[in-house]
Amino acid sequence: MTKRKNIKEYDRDFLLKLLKEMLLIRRFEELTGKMYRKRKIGGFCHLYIGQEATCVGTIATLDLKTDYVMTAYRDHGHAISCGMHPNVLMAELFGKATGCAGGKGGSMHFFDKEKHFLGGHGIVGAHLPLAAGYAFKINYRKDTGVVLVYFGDGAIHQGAFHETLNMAKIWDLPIIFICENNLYGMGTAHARVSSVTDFSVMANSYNMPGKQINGMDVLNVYEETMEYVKLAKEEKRPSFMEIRTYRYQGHSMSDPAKYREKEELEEYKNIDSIEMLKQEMIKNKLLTEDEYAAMDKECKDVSQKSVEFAENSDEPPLSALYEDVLV
Amino acid sequence: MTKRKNIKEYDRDFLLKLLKEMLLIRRFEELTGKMYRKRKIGGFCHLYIGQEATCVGTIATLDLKTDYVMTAYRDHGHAISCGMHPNVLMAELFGKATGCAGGKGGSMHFFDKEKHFLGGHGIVGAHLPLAAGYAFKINYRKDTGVVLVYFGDGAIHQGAFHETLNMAKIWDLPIIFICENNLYGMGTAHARVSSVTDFSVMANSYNMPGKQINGMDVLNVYEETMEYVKLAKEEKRPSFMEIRTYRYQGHSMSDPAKYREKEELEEYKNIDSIEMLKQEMIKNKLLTEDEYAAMDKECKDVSQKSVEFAENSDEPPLSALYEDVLV
Amino acid sequence: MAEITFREALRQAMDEEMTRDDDVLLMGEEVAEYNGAYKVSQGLWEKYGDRRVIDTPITEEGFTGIGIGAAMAGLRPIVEWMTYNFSIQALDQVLNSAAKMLYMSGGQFNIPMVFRGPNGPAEWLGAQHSQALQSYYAHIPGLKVVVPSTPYDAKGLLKSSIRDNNPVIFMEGELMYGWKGEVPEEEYLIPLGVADIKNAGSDVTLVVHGKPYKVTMEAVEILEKEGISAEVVDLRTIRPLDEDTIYESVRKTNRCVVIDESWPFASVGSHIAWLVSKNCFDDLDAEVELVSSEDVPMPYNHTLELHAQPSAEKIVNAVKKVMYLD
Amino acid sequence: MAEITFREALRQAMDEEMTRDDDVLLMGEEVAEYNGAYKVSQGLWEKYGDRRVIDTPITEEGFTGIGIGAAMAGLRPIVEWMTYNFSIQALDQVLNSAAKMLYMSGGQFNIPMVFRGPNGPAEWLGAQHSQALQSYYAHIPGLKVVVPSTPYDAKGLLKSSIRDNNPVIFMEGELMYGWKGEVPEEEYLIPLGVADIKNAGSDVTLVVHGKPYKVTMEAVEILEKEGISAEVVDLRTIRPLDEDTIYESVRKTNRCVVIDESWPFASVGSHIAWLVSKNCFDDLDAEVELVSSEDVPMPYNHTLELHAQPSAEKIVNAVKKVMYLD
Ligand SMILES: Cc1ncc(C[n+]2csc(CCOP(=O)(O)OP(=O)(O)O)c2C)c(N)n1
Ligand SMILES: Cc1ncc(C[n+]2csc(CCOP(=O)(O)OP(=O)(O)O)c2C)c(N)n1
Ligand SMILES: [Mg+2]
Ligand SMILES: [Mg+2]
Repeated sequence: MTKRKNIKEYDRDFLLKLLKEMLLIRRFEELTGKMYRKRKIGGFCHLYIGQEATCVGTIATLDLKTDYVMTAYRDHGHAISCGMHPNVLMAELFGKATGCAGGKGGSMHFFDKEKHFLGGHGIVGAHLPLAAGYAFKINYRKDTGVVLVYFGDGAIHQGAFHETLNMAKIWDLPIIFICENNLYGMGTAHARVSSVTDFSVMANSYNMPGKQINGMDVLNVYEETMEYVKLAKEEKRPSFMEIRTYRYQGHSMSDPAKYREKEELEEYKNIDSIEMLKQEMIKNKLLTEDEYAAMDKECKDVSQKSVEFAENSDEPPLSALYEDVLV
Repeated sequence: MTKRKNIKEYDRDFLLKLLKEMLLIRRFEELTGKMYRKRKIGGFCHLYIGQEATCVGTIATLDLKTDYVMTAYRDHGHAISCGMHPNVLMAELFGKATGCAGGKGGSMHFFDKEKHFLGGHGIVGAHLPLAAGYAFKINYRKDTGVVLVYFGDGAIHQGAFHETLNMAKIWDLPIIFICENNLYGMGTAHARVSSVTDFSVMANSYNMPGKQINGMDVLNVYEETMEYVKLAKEEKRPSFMEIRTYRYQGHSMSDPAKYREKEELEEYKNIDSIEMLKQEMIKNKLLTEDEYAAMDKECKDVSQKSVEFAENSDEPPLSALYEDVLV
Repeated sequence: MAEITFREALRQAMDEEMTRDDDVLLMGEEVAEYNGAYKVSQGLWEKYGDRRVIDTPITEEGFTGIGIGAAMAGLRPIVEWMTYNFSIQALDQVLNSAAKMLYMSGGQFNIPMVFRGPNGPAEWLGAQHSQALQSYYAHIPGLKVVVPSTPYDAKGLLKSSIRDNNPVIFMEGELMYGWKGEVPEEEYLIPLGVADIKNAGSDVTLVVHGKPYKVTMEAVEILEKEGISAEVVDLRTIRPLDEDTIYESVRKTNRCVVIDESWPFASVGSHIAWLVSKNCFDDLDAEVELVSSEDVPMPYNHTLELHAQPSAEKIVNAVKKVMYLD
Repeated sequence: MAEITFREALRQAMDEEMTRDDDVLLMGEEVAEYNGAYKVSQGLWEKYGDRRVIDTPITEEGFTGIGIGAAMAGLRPIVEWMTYNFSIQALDQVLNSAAKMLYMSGGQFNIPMVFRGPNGPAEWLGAQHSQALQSYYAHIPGLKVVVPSTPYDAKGLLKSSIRDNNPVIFMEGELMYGWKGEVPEEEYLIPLGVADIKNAGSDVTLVVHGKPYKVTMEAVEILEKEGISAEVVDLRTIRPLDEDTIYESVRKTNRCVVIDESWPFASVGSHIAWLVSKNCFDDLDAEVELVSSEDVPMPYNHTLELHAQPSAEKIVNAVKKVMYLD
């Protein structure tokens, strides 16, 4: 892993964008948790808090006019990073007709065709070939573009992962496979169910570049991803990244996360990606505490408004039950 | 790959056993092909001719009182190496009640519980976890023993392979995964559908020893396998071997094998495992041409008698259709 | 008799059988250290340790196949699927290996094991996590398929399933785990393949299995108030199917409604509805009605998802239809 | 009209649609350089090249998923499964991704593609390679399921399937590829969801789809000699099902036998038998009989395997039963 650029080499607006996006995700998710506890939201709801630098740093490398993003069920952060409005997300969580999937998808199935956010998928590992199908389309139509597909450490041993990497390589698909290793698949520490702990070695089996990177530093994530985005776009070379990160909450809203030590959580909170970027910007005079407070307030407001939007939206009509089965 | 021992270091009887076993498989298979063309045998029938050194050399390392063998649908050779009698195999091919599966299994599904031959499986890759289940049993019951499981180059990218290797490693299962790379999966040269051509690199993804070996020299196969058998039995370490070999016939009886060059076939016939061992033994005065001829005649006779046995056996009664669905 | 939950009944069944037979073991995602995603295996890992209660990676095809291989080798594994939604990843192993091994080996290798976990819709889970998949397993010769509806049945049937020498599919329900019911202290077994009359009645036969048992009993109450006496045949096992008990009831009531939370097409429910139509042809006073889930993927919105499933109201309406009261 | 094989009819359908629309492509094991395991794609790779006719590794889950993703992205892939036996490895992709994508995305992502290959028993293949799996696909809302029985139907239906904007399961038969039939030179399409009366008759309705069409027509001849006039309803599409055509026929004949080479339990066949029982309740003079495969895995022995499947004799017997002639 090469040392990343000095923060001063970055455009300040870009840094502010990253910071704000992470903060918006954090605040939106906090409110989501609150709404869940208020029973406004039901079912499986997987918060992304702690992992923000991953989706923000990777998706910042994209041009979503030509590029695509697909992920698993822990999808709120990626949706926001793709530019989806908190209103349609909160409405979806509330099961309302104004939600990004008309209230039919829920937390695990956010979608936005126009914004090139391809979901929100619930079967561990099963979305990896779907994402490769988009990369296949890019080549078939001679488009430019790259697909980023995300999955957890728990998905790394699923057959679908291995089958897809092989085909991505033999067909030169412009895709980056991004394992967000937050150390746990549900209650299972990854090392208990994996024969290797540096997943990036798996890229060798497919003659693909692979690397394990620190996912708590958004600029590091950005730079490391950019390298592979170029490979994909310029050389049609697929690649694999393991991003080390951490989720602060339980696996889903019903998980008290007793399987890990408090110290471990604290350790990660000490290198919280938002806090780290904030401090580095302040230190380098790229941000003031006041500016940060204003930004934070804005993120909270936007999130709060999304709740109001969701509350005031209608449920889908009963007839919707029978719609969208076939076109 | 280390150089194998000098042939003179081997016990002559052992060498004769290997030679005769390979020869028996060859003759049995030749006759099987003939019977197929006579329509005595139907369906998918995959001959093993050319690959004999693989099953003979690997299974020679085992003690089948404690060890087990499982393979895919190209299973005639492995069955013979496990000591199954040609009679019950030919009868099975003829669909007779005296067959090793009562005429219900056919070419792809030979089984012998007593001889620890665990089949004969038709879904590419799907038997790998089953074999691991036997290795699991060995540990669970604190038995000694090892499981050899075979599959083709076509199976190497199936999800089941990858899932199974990972669990074999995390649970310390005494099993050796043996990829018989005969260069083709049906009509597809392996390099056309695989991102790597040295499959043994895949072992790294599971923190397992792996190697690619020459499968046309039965003694080399024997020695290389023995090393891993020891690892499995003494250290409960699973491992992976890619054995390079070649099938002289088409994929199955209906395949004219037009997808490969005649020269390639000739090249392998020039290093035919039976011929090589025979010549090396003769050169080292461990065998005479006459002895070989007698051995060959015996193998032909045994094969011929298996046809008579099969011909003279009864079909299963109609009631058998409804038996063995449940116990 | 003690009132215990469905979850606890299942746990007791596994615990007792693991104590009784060292060959019984439990494997699946989160079954050990986490005590089960739905806490069904609570305490078992602590009691039996790593050897017999085993956490697996999220590789359904692989660990299911390892379970089947271990059963081939003579162990008696219980494979827990976190939910049946994920069992489809392992369906090939069940269909092509577990169910056929005995047959294609000419009777040599039986597969003494249980596959279990929650099946069917829960709440607010959306399309990929809310489906009732019994029709897929009931379709397969070579399996037994058990779907209990009460804690009492769950315990007795699971113990029998673990002792059975065939591959047994055992289907629970996330929303059922908290259901309570009386379960005796002393050991008991319930044989597979025997249905149970959960309510005696004379006007109509309701055939049900698994979770919709609850809405069926609600419907029975509503009907009772309207003077309609419904007999409830709870199948308990859908393969092998206790046809006699169904037909005996229908020959008495002359009317039948089948309830099944699967999708309707090519389902356990429509199959039974045909069996009754055929075998009670001369006894039926009306067509056999099926109350199934709607023929759509499951929506997330709660109002819609409730409408997608069988309800007491739908059952009452179907009964009225076959009684020509609508 | 030219007589061509079923295989050639399928090939023509794909060829014409690939010429018509650059977004149509074919992928699967051995479809390109080998011209297909059963030669259905003969010549297509030579004509359209690597970009549009693509050999895949033996990784059904993976390449099926890639096909579905490509369809999500707007292409129109045809995914060939070497046989449906292997499609179970990919069933999760069809059930949970292809069939549900439109619904769970609230109508945003449709999946315009075809899955095709041979389904059902061939000869001497044993348990793992001889199964008729239409019931699994017909069970799933969000799919269309097409099962042609003649070269003419195969071509017209495959062209419509390729143009359809939904995921379409298209089922052929290894033993059918050599069947011959008249197919016009000029282009034609057959709409999905419309059954076809393959033989007009008055005494009994035979409902069939796919390969057993042949033994059904043999049965019709035998019955004719005995003075029994059978009407044959060939479903062509089993999802959506053309119920009207079935019922219209049964309301005329008052008797019905359903033929389906699947296993019986929770099958397409038993579902249709129930639908007829229910919707023609007042018109039926006898119970609806089902001629299915026996409820056992497929044996290798040829005599046994023939007995395991529907036959003209079994159909004749079933007809005699519903006519009270047995
Ligand atoms: C095939 C399949 N098996 C099991 C599950 C249940 N499940 C949902 S999330 C999860 C853990 C996944 O962990 P990981 O991949 O590390 O992702 P994370 O939740 O940490 O983001 C499990 C077991 C599922 N959804 N799909
Ligand atoms: C899951 C699955 N897909 C496809 C097939 C059809 N099929 C049978 S053998 C074969 C080729 C396998 O090649 P390889 O693994 O190299 O073994 P070999 O035949 O060379 O011994 C294929 C595609 C199958 N049996 N199972
Ligand atoms: Mg994780
Ligand atoms: Mg091969």
